[in-house]
Amino acid sequence: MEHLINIVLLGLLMLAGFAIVRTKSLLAVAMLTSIYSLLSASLFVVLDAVDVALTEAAIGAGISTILMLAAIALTSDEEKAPRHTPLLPLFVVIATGAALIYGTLDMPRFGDPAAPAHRHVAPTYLQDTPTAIGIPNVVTSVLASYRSYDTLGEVTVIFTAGTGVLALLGFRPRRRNTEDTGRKKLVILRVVAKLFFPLILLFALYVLFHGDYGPGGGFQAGVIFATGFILYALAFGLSNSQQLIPHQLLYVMAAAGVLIYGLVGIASMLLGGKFLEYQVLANDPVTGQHVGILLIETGVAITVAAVVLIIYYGFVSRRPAPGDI
Amino acid sequence: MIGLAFDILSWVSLLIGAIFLLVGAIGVLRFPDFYSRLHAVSVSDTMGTALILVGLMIQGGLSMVTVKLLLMFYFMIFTGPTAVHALAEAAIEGNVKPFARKTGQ
Amino acid sequence: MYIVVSVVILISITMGLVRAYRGPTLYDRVMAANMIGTLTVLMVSVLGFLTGRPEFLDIALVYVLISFVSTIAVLRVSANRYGTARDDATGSAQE
Amino acid sequence: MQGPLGLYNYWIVIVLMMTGFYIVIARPNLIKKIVGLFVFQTSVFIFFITMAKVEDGTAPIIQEGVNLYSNPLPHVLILTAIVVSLATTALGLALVVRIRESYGTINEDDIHVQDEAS
Amino acid sequence: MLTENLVALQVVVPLIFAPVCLLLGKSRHAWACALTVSWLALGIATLLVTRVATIGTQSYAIGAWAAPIGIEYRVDMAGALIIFIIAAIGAMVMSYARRSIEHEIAAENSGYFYACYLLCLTGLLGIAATGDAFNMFVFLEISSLSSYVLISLGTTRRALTAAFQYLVMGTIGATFILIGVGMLYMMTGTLNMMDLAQRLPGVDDTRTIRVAFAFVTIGVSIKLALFPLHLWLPNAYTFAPSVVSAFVAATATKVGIYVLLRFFFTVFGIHFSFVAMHVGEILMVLAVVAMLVASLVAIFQDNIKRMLAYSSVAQIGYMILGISLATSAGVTAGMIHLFNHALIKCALFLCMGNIFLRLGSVELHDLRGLAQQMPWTMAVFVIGGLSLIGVPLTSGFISKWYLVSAVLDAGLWPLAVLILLASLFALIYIGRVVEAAYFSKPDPTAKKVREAPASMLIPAWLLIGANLYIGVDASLLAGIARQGADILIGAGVP
Repeated sequence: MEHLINIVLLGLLMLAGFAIVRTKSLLAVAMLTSIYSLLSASLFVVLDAVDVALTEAAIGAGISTILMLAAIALTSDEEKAPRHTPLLPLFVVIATGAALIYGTLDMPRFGDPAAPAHRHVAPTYLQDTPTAIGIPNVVTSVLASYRSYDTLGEVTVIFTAGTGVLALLGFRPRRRNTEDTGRKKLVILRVVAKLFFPLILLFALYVLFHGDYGPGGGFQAGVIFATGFILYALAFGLSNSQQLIPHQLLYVMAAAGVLIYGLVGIASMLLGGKFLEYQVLANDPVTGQHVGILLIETGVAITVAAVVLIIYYGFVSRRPAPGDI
Repeated sequence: MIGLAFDILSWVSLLIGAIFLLVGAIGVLRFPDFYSRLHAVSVSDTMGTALILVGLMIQGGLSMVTVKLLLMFYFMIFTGPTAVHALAEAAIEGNVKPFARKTGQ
Repeated sequence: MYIVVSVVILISITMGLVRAYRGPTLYDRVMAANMIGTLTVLMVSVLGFLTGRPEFLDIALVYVLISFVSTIAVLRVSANRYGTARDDATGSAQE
Repeated sequence: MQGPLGLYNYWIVIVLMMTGFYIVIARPNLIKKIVGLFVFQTSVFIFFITMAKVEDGTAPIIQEGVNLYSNPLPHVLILTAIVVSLATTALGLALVVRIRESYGTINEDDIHVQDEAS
Repeated sequence: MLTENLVALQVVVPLIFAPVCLLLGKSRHAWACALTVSWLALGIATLLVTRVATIGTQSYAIGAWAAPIGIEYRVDMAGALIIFIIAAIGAMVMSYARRSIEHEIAAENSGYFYACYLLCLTGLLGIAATGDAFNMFVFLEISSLSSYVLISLGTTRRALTAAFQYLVMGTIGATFILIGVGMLYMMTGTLNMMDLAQRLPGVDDTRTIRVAFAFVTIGVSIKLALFPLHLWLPNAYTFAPSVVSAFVAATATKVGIYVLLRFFFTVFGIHFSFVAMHVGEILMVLAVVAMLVASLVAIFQDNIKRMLAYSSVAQIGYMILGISLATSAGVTAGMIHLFNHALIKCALFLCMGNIFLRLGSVELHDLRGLAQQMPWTMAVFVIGGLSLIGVPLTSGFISKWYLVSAVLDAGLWPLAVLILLASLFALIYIGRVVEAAYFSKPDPTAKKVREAPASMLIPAWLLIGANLYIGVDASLLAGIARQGADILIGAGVP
């Protein structure tokens, strides 16, 4: 039965992809991209990847789309037709696709439990996580402990993006009252936003600390946290939302998350372990794992939240005219 | 016995909810102009959503799942109409004209 | 029962997707996207019950939030961009 | 599913990947290119998640009474890759905004004409 | 504590100081921070090389999770050599950077610049140190994303389009690598390179592995700008800030070549790569075409940075040619040239930075008669240029010598002729610059310029000094390269 849902979702994805190719209005393309991302997130749920689904929805359908919209607001909406007939690209794409399909022929079948990928390293994670790490969510345990170094790299990547956007777009804090605050028609949105804002932040904390037991973790929490502020900015204007977090604090937060992560690693070195060996952080190895995972997840959340906000503010404050997205 | 009654109740609720969703979607696809389509959306946004969530809540029983569903219900009952309202307003501002029957249309 | 509901939701999503592709105005597309968001939320919740692990409703909660915020965002962009009438029916879906 | 039909998932995913790839290399609009990259990468994520699925398995969150889980490792890899894709999208769009400010266009062909002229 | 964690510290130190650099904000402080960290990294790299030379390959399990379960850092002689050259170039470039950055980059952006530089350094070092295929992808992205930013900070608007083009192509390349790694994982269930090498022979006659090989190769080839996929490189090097051109030209493509070596020899094994997949023949053709065509194109460039960029494409051809022979001598020659070319190109691009600082242009016709005004800078250019051509007593001669003898060993004498032909092209394009700077009458309306400041001359001269030293006595470098090549080739023998 799940096969049916699976096939239908894939078909819908193809439809959305086709629509993205054909549509000329970039705002519409951004909407379709958001749909594409949301559909793939649903597919991830069907395929048991709940953590990934959460992240894809928050990052792909949420933040990426909002950034695309912000970029479109700063540029233009219409796409011109290409000057040349795209024969060469078509050829390249068909050749690449044919190569990939050729490569699938010897792959293990979809869902095959005997596939080598499910036989070699993964069973260790599933078996050892309850005893060695002591948390039920295996994705979190692999992400934050077994392969925590990748996650450090990932935080560094997002930090790089933040630095890059700062370097490219700058960061111009808005002074108050430079924009029209008296939009009567926003009143419903404002009431709802005011109602939701604290709930969203609370929910972000839940996702952060519940990540050991269910889908969630530092990234998702950071993004949800930032989304709360973005909603606030949409309803009340940029300057009002920037009153909530001074931009100097955002810099400090973006750097602090990476530093927390790195320093946990250094600390475990100083305590006689290897880099990021959490066992040495407490007397009991499992407690050490808990402490380490909690610390680094918090670090991740802080950096991600700060960087997403820096990027968003960077785009939106680029706009000279009053009014923000 | 009670369990069966609850099951039937939830199934009925889910089924009616699904019908509302389908009707709304057909409306979105088939209605002739933007504002009437918006009307169709609100059918699935309110009744469809509510009934499906209620059906699931009955299935969930008294547990954390139901609390989450309630929270979702709360969220959706606010966001749906707000979004639709904002949409309608933006459309009016963007000068989308209501449908008027013209010859040949 | 869950399967029936999910199938109905998938059919509805397909209709919404067709509307999002056909337009004709931007607002139609936003409306369709918003509807797809709502439907996805419901489908994820139903799927949780279908697969017997309903504790993953957190995902659905995030979807509600995200789809709301992105709808508002696109409306604010369009409100800032087009003060006046703009129907992109021409040349949007057809090349 | 056995036989070559058991690969249908991968084939559709490859079509999706190539859709994104085509947008990147065939479209002159810079934002469209970024969208293409996004679609391309998202489809690769679907490829990884497909490979992680185990028939009749469930999400890899340990629970009493369940003993068949899907493979958690690709999930972890894709969590990382999603964040990388966000970083790429953000940087790419920032570049597009700057290009628009200094060239007045986001069409690759027009930019090329301006560069040739200077 | 220090010695056993050396490998991790090599990468983690610049990583941790990147956010610190961002927080310092002010140009001076950020520069001081980046400079200290670069020299620290060079110090660690020196210790690491000696350690690898005395004790042997260093393996480090991060988080104390043993290899296929956790991520492993694994540095053998080849990796240590790459780490050393990256760190050395980093230290030189940072010593040089302050004046040049003050001149070319707005003050409010310089904090971001130094942070991005450290991130780029982190990424490159991480790629060279890691023994895990996916971890390599992550660090590849760190270095790529930061280099897009660094390039986009160039002085003209074309830097933006160059960075965008690089971003699009680089991301396609990275995604190809990701697809390839995914297929490898699918067929073997592991991501660790040594473990992959052990488990691949069992499945290496499947179509999936062949396609995975092709995708990884194409993806890496985009990153290292192998001939038909080099389109991003000339613009990126031309319009980037001088310091960035020097740093990226000397390191990024080199790391790409190292990744290619790792995959060909360590992961897939020499037998699969070169016998089953015939990658040697394909690469050889591409390398020769790159050498000849890119050198020829370089002759017709009037912007000297662009000329050097095309020359880089050609020089990458030399390195790939050595690797494509798949012999110990060939890989040794490739690695020696990789090292030497990093020294040469860094010095030449630093030289361009000096000229740009004083003259505000690197167009050939603006350089007429410059040798009298900036003798020390032009002397760097001449020696670097001679080295690029391959004149005896320079390091370029050493690499050409090893390369030609490797080619002759393999019995491919026509290739040796082509190498000499490409060197002739190099003679022409370097000659054009020398002719303009030394033997042309300066434009009477041109402004008089001073010699570049000492802080910018000394690093360039240090690089030239190293270059000349290798030209005289290459035994140390050749020994290390030979050892690295033997490990690579030996690892692939089933």
